[in-house]
Amino acid sequence: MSRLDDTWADKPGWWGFVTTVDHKRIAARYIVTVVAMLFLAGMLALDMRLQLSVANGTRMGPQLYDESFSLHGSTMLFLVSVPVMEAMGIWLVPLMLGARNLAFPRLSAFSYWLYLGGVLMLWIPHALGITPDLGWFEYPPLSGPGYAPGHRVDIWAQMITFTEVAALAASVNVVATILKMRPPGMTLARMPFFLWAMLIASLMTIFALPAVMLVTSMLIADRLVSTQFFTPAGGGDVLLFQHLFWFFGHPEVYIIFVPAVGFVSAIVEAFSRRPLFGHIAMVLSLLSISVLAFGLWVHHMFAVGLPRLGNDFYTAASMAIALPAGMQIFCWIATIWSGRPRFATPMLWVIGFIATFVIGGLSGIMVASAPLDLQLTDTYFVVAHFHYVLVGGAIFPLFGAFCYWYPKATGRLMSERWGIVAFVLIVGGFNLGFFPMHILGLEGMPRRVYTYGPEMGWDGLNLLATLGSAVSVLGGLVLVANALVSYWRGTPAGPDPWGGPTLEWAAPSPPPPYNFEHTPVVTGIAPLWEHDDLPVMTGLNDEAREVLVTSVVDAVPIYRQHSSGPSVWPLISAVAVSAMFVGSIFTAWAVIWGMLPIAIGLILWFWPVRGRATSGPLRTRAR
Amino acid sequence: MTAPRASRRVGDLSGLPESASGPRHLVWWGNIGFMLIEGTGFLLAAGVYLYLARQTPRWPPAGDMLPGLLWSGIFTVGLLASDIPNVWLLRRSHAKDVWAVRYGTALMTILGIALAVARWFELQHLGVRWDHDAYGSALWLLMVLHTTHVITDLGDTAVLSVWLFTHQVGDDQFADVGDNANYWSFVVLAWLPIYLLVYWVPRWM
Amino acid sequence: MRRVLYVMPAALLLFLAACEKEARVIAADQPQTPPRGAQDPRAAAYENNAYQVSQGGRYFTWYGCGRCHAVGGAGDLTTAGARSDLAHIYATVAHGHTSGSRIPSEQIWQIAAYIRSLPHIDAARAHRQDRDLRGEPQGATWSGALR
Amino acid sequence: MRRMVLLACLLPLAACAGRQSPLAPAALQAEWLHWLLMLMFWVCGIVYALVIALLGASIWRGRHRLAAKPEIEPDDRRLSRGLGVWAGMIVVGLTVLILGSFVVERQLADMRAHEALVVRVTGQQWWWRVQYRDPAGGGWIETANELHLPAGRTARIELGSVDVIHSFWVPNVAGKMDVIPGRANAIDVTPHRLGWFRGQCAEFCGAQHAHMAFDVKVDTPAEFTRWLAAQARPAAPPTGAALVVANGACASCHTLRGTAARGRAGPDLTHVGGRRSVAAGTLPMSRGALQGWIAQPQALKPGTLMPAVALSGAQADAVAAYLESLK
Repeated sequence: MSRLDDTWADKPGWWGFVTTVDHKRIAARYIVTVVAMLFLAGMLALDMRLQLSVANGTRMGPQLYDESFSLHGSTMLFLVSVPVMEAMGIWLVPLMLGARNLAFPRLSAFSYWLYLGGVLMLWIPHALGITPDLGWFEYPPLSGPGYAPGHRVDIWAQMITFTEVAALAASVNVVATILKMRPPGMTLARMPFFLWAMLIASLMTIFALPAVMLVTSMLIADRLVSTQFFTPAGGGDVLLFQHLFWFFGHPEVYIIFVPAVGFVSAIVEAFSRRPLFGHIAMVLSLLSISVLAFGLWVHHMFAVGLPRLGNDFYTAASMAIALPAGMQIFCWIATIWSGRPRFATPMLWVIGFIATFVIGGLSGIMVASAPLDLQLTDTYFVVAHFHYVLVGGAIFPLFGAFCYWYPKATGRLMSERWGIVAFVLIVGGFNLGFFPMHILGLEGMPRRVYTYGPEMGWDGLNLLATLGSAVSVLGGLVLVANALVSYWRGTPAGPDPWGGPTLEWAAPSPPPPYNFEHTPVVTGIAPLWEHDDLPVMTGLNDEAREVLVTSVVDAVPIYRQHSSGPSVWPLISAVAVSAMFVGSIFTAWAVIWGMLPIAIGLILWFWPVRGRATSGPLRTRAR
Repeated sequence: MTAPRASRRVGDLSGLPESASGPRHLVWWGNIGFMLIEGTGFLLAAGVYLYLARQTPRWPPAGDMLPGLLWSGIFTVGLLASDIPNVWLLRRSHAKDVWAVRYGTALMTILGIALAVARWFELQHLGVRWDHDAYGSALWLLMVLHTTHVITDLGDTAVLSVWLFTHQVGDDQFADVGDNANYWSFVVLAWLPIYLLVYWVPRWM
Repeated sequence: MRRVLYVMPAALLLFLAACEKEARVIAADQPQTPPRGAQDPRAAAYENNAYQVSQGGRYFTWYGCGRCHAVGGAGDLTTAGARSDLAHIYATVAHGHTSGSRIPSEQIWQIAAYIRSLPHIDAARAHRQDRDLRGEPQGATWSGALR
Repeated sequence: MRRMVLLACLLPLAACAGRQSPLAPAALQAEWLHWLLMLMFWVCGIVYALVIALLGASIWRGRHRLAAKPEIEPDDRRLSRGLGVWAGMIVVGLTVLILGSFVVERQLADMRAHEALVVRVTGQQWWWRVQYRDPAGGGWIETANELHLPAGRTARIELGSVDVIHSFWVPNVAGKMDVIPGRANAIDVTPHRLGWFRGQCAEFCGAQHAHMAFDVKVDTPAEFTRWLAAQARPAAPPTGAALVVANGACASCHTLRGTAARGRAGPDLTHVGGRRSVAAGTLPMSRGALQGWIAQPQALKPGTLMPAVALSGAQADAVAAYLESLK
């Protein structure tokens, strides 16, 4: 036992902090950073709401308002929503698999450092007054060299490259871990639904994110080395940017939503005290969503004047997503219906999620209609729609997941009473604040306007929206305060406070650096409900970091894989990559010279530590 | 449930090997993951090229020279030929042949350098600059993307070769050589559609 | 973490240098008077600011300056920015052209800053920017949007 | 559910407000879209009510069934049948909505009259150039930030952009259409209800995206013909202190037909006094608004490309009075 501790523990102090490859520590710092970003983005949102709550508001001028919504959108999508889902995967996947770490431990450390690079890339310039000000999409030619002087656009574009490389690294890691490191007996058919969700979201990430990296690189090339991709006068096309951006942008929504589906399913299952109803139907609907999601991007471009036939196809395809999504809603409700539900805070979040997200889903059907979208797109109706989908559909489940797994991560329970207060404030405030925006949109209020005249009659509902948002932000503060206080004062939770069905509840709370003393063996879909005692296999090395690798379909043990230990090279490589990205804003040569330190960092990272050669021309010769 | 859960031993893993080769190895899957990412990038870049070609009445636009066939031909033939020793190296890595992986990676490094030189001349004969028009930009996008892959795999092979000559080779390193060989095959395969796009599509259109 | 902290000041310095260049002056307090000689402190605020330079570029085409002062043409201004200071260029625009007297002071500041920036912009970049702005009005003879 | 009822109550209320609202259609296109919106609203509203009812029932049912011991193999046969029924309902609902959407798409496409009135609208940062074919001559009659359309006749609005992407949107008349540099888009509208409406740019286009609006007037055909003939006439020549409009700073960007002012960068001012608003919907038209706009454009519309022009008090008065007189 203590030998395992010695093998897996990080060095104490700051050196341990920078070198750790413990997936739990990495996920924790991801989540702390995300919470900070969420707070900042929320403050920006509140600031914008204050500006809009009265007609001809004077709190902000156009420049500040444009910076605020650009920063809010970019932060929420690239620095909060996607990373937090990756973070939950990094934290939870090995625990739910009964594994000791992720497949590529150093890659997850690298992923976090690069993500942090993206955070600094956006927010340090903001502190210096160099804020991207063209929205979270930055369409050319507005973002091209002719209309966006200076480096604001470049900063935005490179921030995306940072976060996308980080997300891709995390996704490859999660996919390899889920496919190759499942415990003995956990065949694909017995895989918990959350892992399916994480697997599918990660695969979607792998196919979707290259598009945005490509398109932002093309934009930077247009600005830096004068390529002509997006200038009509040079044979380029401004819509090319939109096609590529939305080829990523639409799946992006599902990359955020699919893990949330996993959270909801895990919570519903645990608190209804029965396995998820329709497990196979749920997996199939996720798979169909993930495939459909790549065929829908044009529905973000109905107003650009593409051929009608194409619009008809994309209308039908977009609406078709309502079928799998609707079936999932039914499966959750049916699980609660036929279960023995207990309504603790995580379950309340699920109820809040269903009540809120379904509104977003239904307004999504409205905007999926090509002709009707021409009235709704780029208005506050769409603002309401995607906040219902992203906040109601992803952030609410995330908060539920946070309450559900908090005792596992910290060993303490959060206060139920304050949990309910936060729930009521956030869900109530959100609906109060965002529902009126549907009506504002139907009254003709366009998006991204920094002010409006009193003659438009939009001020009453805008004031209501501001009040609701403020209540919601207050609830968010209560949630975070509850988490902070409970960290020190909460009731000790024990390993399994909720009586959960999946393997993470068999580990101590908080889990030790090696997670599980022995490798669990799985015999069904809800392993902890099937036996009171946990069947395990012994034999993984206690004195060296080892993980078990099993076969992809049947999870039959194949071999014991050496797992990389702590290393500073992921950090140094990330710093080198950051230097290259930052430099590339100023000169194209940075890309070439910047490769050198990156190469050195990567070589040392992957340098296998073994004895010197005793054969061959370069063998060490005995003295 | 606050008490730690009791466990029951049903088997032992200590008899398992410490490595495997091919798809049974963990790293193979990471490698595939990155190939998928980069493959998607290639596909999208090819999409960009075709999209821009469709937007323009003439491709290449009037006045632009067609890319030269000589050096690209040399590069293409050389690249295809380099996959023969590469596949041999992959097989020898599965057989855990120390001599073969050492000299094989050295050979692949030399071939890689030769190909990089050919690529350098190829880039001189593309006939258009990236900042001339959208055709030039799309062309260079594909070329830069592929060249980056050639160079990174060359660097990887060279470092691997140096390591193999100077260290005792373990099972995981044979797997690394296998993954590196797979990656080179990926670089070779990715080039064929790009070659058609860059050199033949403008001639046929 | 400490290493990251070392990196941050370096990044900060890098950006601080860029700060002045990035400021967006969108306000009503703009100069209504010509520069007071070569030492006018306002000159730097225009010359070193990417937004002002870019606005100058737009007005340069709007007023049709490009017809005589096209790159490579007889009136090529590429080196003019290196030869003269902003005050001198301002005076040339305002008094050396018949239509110059009509251009409001603020815009001449911007146009002069743009001309000052020309020596630092390579030809490909100038060409690329020009293509982005191709559809915009170019003097009184401009016939419409780029379609 | 309560929110849905609330919305249902608010919808008719909103309908009387809208000078810029899809809920108060004034053209055939907008009528069809409004019909589709209502179809969607009711189908989606019923579905939402159903989901909430099911959720509420399952919570109600479960409130006293709490048990610590989980059920590992529950009997799900009835629920599975329920899932099948549910999926069937979704398919039926989607079919209705997709068909509704297709029908409206076809209706919009079929509404192209053979002889449409062609209007050219060009977006630029941050105002709209509007051009009509001169029925007498064949040249173009130009105005800005105000679109007049005859009732009962289909107009084809050809959209172009000189700089960045904008979006042309008059919700009472039709859905939006993006205005994209390098692309020729067009939108057909067949207005039938007389009155003033408002349009606004709907695609973020830079600092003053918020102040890129325009007024739309649906006239009777006779009124429209009279208006167009009036627009075709040149401006009354300026006199006295107002001469600066034709000879001074204004003329380098603005055109006043019939005078020496021939600039092309800013809006045509030939009949500016007859328009409803100043600076693309920023202020209602009045002499004071014109005066303020000329003196302090950056204060009223920060970032606008209209410069502050140094004019004496008397000049400014004369210019504003002159411009206001240009009906």
